[in-house]
Amino acid sequence: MSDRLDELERRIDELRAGVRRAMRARDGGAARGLRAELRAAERAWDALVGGEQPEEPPARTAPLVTVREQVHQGLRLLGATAQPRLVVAVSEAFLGGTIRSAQLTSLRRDEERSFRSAPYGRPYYLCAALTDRLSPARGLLTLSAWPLERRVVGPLSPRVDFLTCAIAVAGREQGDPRAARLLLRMARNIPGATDGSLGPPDPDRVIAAARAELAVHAPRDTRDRAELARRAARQLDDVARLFGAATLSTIKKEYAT
Amino acid sequence: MSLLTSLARLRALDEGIAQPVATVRHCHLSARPMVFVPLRLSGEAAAPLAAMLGDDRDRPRLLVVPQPRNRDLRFAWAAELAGVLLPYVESFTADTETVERRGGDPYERALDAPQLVVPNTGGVAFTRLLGRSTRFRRADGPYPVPESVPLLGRWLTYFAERAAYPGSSLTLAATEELGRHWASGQSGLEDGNLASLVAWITEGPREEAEDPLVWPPAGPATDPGFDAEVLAPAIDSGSAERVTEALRTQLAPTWRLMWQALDLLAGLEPGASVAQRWEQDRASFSAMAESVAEGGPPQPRRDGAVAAAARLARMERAQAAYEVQRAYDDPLVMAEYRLTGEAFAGEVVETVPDNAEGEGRSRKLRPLVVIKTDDPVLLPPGTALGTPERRAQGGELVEAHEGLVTVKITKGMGRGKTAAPGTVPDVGERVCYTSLTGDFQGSPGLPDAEATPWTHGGPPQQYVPDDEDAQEEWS
Amino acid sequence: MTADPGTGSPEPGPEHSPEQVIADVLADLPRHRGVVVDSPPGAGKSTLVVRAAAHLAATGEPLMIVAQTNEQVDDLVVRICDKHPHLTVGRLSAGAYAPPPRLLELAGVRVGTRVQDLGDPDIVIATADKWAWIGDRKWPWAIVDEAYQMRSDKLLRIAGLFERALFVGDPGQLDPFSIVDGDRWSGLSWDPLQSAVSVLLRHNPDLPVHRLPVSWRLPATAAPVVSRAFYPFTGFRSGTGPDERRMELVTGGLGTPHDRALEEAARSGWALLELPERHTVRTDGEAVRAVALLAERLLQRGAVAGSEQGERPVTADRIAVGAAHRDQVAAIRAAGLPPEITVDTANRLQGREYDVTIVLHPLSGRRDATAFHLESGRLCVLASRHRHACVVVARAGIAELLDAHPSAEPVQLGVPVKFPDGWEANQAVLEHLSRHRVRADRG
Amino acid sequence: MSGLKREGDPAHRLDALRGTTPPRPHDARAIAALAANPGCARRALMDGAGLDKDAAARHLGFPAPFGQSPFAITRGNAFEALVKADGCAELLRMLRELLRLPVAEVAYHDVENVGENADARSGAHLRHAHTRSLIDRAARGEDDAGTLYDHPLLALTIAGHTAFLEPDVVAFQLGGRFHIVEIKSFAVIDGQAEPSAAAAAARQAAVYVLALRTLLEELGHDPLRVSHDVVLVCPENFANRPVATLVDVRRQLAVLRRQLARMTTLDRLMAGLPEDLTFDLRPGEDGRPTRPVAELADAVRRTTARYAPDCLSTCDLCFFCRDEARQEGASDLLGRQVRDELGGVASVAEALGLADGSRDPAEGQEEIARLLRNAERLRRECLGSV
Repeated sequence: MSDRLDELERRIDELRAGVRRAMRARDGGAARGLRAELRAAERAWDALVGGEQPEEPPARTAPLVTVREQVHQGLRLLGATAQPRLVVAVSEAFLGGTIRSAQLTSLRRDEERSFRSAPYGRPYYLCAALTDRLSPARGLLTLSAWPLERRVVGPLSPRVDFLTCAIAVAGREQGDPRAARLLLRMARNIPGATDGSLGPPDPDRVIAAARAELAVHAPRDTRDRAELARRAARQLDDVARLFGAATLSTIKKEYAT
Repeated sequence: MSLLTSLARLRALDEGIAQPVATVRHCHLSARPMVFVPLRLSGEAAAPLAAMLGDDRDRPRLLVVPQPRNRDLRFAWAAELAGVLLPYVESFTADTETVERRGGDPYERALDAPQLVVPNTGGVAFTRLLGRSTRFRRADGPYPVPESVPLLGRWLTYFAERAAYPGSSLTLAATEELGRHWASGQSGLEDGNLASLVAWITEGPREEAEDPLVWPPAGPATDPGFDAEVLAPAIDSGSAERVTEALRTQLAPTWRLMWQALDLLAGLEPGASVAQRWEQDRASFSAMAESVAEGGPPQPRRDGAVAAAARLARMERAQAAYEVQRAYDDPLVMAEYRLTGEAFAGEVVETVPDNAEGEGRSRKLRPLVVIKTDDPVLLPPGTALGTPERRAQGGELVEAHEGLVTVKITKGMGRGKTAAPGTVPDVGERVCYTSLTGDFQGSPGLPDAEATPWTHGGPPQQYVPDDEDAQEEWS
Repeated sequence: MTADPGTGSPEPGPEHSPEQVIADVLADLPRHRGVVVDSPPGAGKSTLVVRAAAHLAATGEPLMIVAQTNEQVDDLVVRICDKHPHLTVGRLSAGAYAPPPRLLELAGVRVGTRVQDLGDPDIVIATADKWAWIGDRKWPWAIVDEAYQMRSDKLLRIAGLFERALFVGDPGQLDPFSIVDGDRWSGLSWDPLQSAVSVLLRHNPDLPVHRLPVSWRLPATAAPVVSRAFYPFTGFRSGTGPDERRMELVTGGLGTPHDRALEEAARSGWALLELPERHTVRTDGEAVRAVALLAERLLQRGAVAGSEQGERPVTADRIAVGAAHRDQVAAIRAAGLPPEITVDTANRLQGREYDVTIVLHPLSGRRDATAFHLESGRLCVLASRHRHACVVVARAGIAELLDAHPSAEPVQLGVPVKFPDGWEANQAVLEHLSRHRVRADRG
Repeated sequence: MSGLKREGDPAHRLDALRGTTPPRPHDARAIAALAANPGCARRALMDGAGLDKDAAARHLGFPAPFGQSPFAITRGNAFEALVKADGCAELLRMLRELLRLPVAEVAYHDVENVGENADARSGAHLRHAHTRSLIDRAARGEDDAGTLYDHPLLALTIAGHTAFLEPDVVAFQLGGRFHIVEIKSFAVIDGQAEPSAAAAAARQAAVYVLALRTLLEELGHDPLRVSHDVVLVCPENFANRPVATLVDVRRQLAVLRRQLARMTTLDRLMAGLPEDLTFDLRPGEDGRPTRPVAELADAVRRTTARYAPDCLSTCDLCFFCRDEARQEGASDLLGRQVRDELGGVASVAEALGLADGSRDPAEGQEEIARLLRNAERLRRECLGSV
């Protein structure tokens, strides 16, 4: 067995060196081939040493709630358009969520495909917020069930939505330490929301501070969003109203010379 | 660097082997050094990945953070490190000697002191950051760490600070020490690569010294190719054993080089002043150990105004003394001063041992020595001189002309009517004189920190390590 | 000038007369804890110090004066006694110091190593190093001379001795330095390696900073060049008009490049004697000989300088030779110049004044420049010591060297950027010198 | 002459130097690196031609020793995402603290939303056009003008080619001044960052400042409305929390202007080159170079390099040039300082010959010969090898 192990180790070393040489020469093809061999050798080594398969990351019990539904719940809790990482954080902190960020990358595309194949076949869709050119905004999730005004974003909307989310987070029970950390992180970025100490912020104070700043931005943001929503309702078909207009066409019109 | 070193580098390049630039060793070598080779996670300021360390070349300890992004595992690693380092440090505190001080209370000085040896200046910098990131931690409160961690932080900080102290040997960076004793045939920048420098000194340059596949970097940075192809998959596999073995491949070669470097240095006889500087190191160590034992606060984040000025004065004096001592200890170092005309050596061709100046009561003995030298002497008459052959002696240059230099001895020839035997060199003796002398004035006092003047911001706020220090996230 | 107007640097503001500036300074003294006066080369810094000393002494309150070298202290003592013979001055010194005869002749001066030995003079004056050993007494007033060349750790040692102070100095000259690496303190407002003025102003940003607007030393041919290259944001002008300074060479020239360079310098205040391009060692023998020959010919041809102070011959003691390195100085000294000619490094020529200076360009014969060679203060000192003319000796190729200079200066956060940049200053001076170029033939 | 203008046109010559190899776009990092070794004609020509030096070095068999760890890349991306999360909440906090940005100033424009689906080049043009119109509106002070511009696309002309640049964020302050925000993931610990990392960030930021100033000028606004104080955002101490520091980049701007001006004088360098010289890698259909290595090496050697050990951290071609210096026995290998100390002596053999007296000094070498002989004598004396 130890001979076998030695041989495997030699083989692994050779393969590793080969992969790194190939990478340095930017020879992607060769590296891929070698890497596959390497993984196989490493698995064999693990098996030999451990006498068993390497521990898989603790098998996740199939979540009772789908990722899609978890995102839905997270967004509903927040009540405003938000970035995936905030949705994930909220889901973890308050809803026992188990979403990994990687699972969100294809979400929006799946939703759009589903909608196209059977429009309105589902009670809700997770969609992208719409920019001021009515195109899908990078990395902003929203819910189809919300009115258009909430799903479009003007220049002030990211801040308004952040403050709205902060109020929602502060309004929840802060039992979980992750919840407390999330609130602290948000509160630090709102003037007057903390007393400057490192202790957990007072949720009421966070809400008051966020509302105060919100009052500054709300009138203009509401106006901007209403205007965008009107445009979206007028110009976009059903699909685009949820998932955004193709970028190029709208832009091209604007810069056509 | 001087032309003398440049010439040595040229010679090394030509002959394919490093050339000596010192004839004696200028650092103290411990009988039991703690060799410390740390690795850091790429992209992070001070996230430890692994370290190989120990005072026994046959039994290195390998400490690994199997999931370097996990904060708890990092502190567990720090605690493990403390478990090795602190007993080592503490093993030197027991045996002490009592030292009398002029105008002060006697104090206890450790008979021997610890010595931390890292591969390069990057290792020193990482030691400093590890110290900074751990010394303010607390064993209680919201982000508790094992009790030994903050103590480890203070010692690491101390070792890193001593590395910047001229002439101290408490912390050595292998490439720096080798570079002080040998000139390779490559640039100073490339000398930062331990494998390459050792190769130059032992058997000549080797292409593979720069190949991370053959000689992994000596840290604290890892090879990006290793990170991508070996480490990342190992970490993702969740197998601590795989991570450990992967990191062992990166550390073991450096471990061997480190001991090889120490052997190379040990092959040189220590310079005459090395013991004296080590004595200062021992005193410094004892003071630090005492401060720790008395429960003093951790070193502040940065020096206050008064502390900065005091440290600068200490370091400047140490630097000046170190330069003088190195030249006095080592003819090859002195040769640099001879080359620039600030020192000269040669044979004594004439002496006037009973030469005197003044009459009667103000008559002063001023023996004259004439030296024949091939060195260019660019010192003006009246320059104060010292000599490595008789370190207590002081002289003055009378004149230099056509390779003959007349020196007047002004100090260290006894108080009699004629010079004490042996104080005036004999005709035929080889001597060296230099304007580089160890006569340093003490530095004047500084105000107390509480009396920092208005020009420097006034008295500082009392430093109290606060919760913020302790709670700083270790991301 | 490519740099933008600086934020944080004094605004040029309306032009004040020197008299007005001095009056403003004196008026500010009781109003502020500290007052800073920037003085470009030869702008009457010593005059200001003497005036301020007399002004403060007249209030009846004791005054301490801090200078940086024994020579500077002695100079100030002589000047004060000369202008204000009624004042009593105590000259505090270290044990090893032997006062020069010119000091011993002065009636109101007492020399001693302890404050108690000085009686109770109106003014006590010493070097910063000496002051650092004095304690247990507080003076209501201090004047700190050459404050930009004083390291802030020295100020820290003596600032407890005074209540209020006037800081005077030239921001364009060489910065203080250390033999040890000071990175660990960079960015700190009390960085001990920064100048006394930098640290003072960082902690007390509201202190008034005045500027002496007129150089009495530099002739009209030099002031604009030096001002533009080294004082880009503050500027100054010469106190004398274009024709008020003249220099004539009594005997005719031989048409050699050296003679022609001297003639150019006599005519225009500047000359660049350019040797053939070659990379050389620092002690470039050809350049050293050229410097020595220039000095020799200048004496031989009997230069006469005419100025607002009248006509006088340019004797050896009115000539200085400056270089960057000590080995260059040694090599030039060894080339057989009359001992009355001062030959020294830029560091040691700071604060001095001559009729004619001969300068070995710090970049001559080099292939690469280091920060040391590019330091603007070094060139500034060398190019601003003269009342009449400055002759620069350099190998051709400096323009190419500057052009090829790699730029990879490290950036320390929180450390104010210092202007002018050495590269820009060198470029500006070189551009000016190229208009006064005399090429030396090989050999 | 006029008839040959097309041929002699510097831009045309530069294109010919690159040949069929696709140009490597200059990003801010590459532009900032122009000042790393301006004395090197080889590098100046390759950069001017937009040649992919990294690819050339690989093909020559001397791949550059640079690489970035996936951990560092992940860390960098994660940190940038954190700074910009939730409508730049962290950034707004820092700008409010550092520049006293009023609470009302929170408008955010994500320029990257534009041209996302287009191909790289036309997407860049679209985003640049969009950036122009946004900045123009902001500079005019129109009331819906924004505060933060995420990923605006700026442009600079380098040796006749337009280089697109993508700063991490541009902030617009109420005072009518624009600030460049540079997000870097190296740590600022107790107020201090690694000086070389901070310098690299400052050089890059200076490129953006210059590009934005150029844009303002083109639009008829005062270019100095772009502040020379850039906002450097880094993780503070050992935490993830970002901290902002103002960095004055006036010096870097001056250097950059100088280097860009030099790029217009490449024709002087090209004048001495053979007409048919090209660094073309002749990429095949799969993009791999097909040019015989020896031929390319020969072409590269026709241009003069100025190797210094510093190149090892700044230039893709460093190993090739170091190897060349070794073969020539050049004292450049030992560093700029050694090279300068040797006066005019460029070769190792020559210097050693002068030192041991086996070679007579040429004219002008007398002094260095004397110094070297003296040094040799001292070394022999001290090492006892007479």
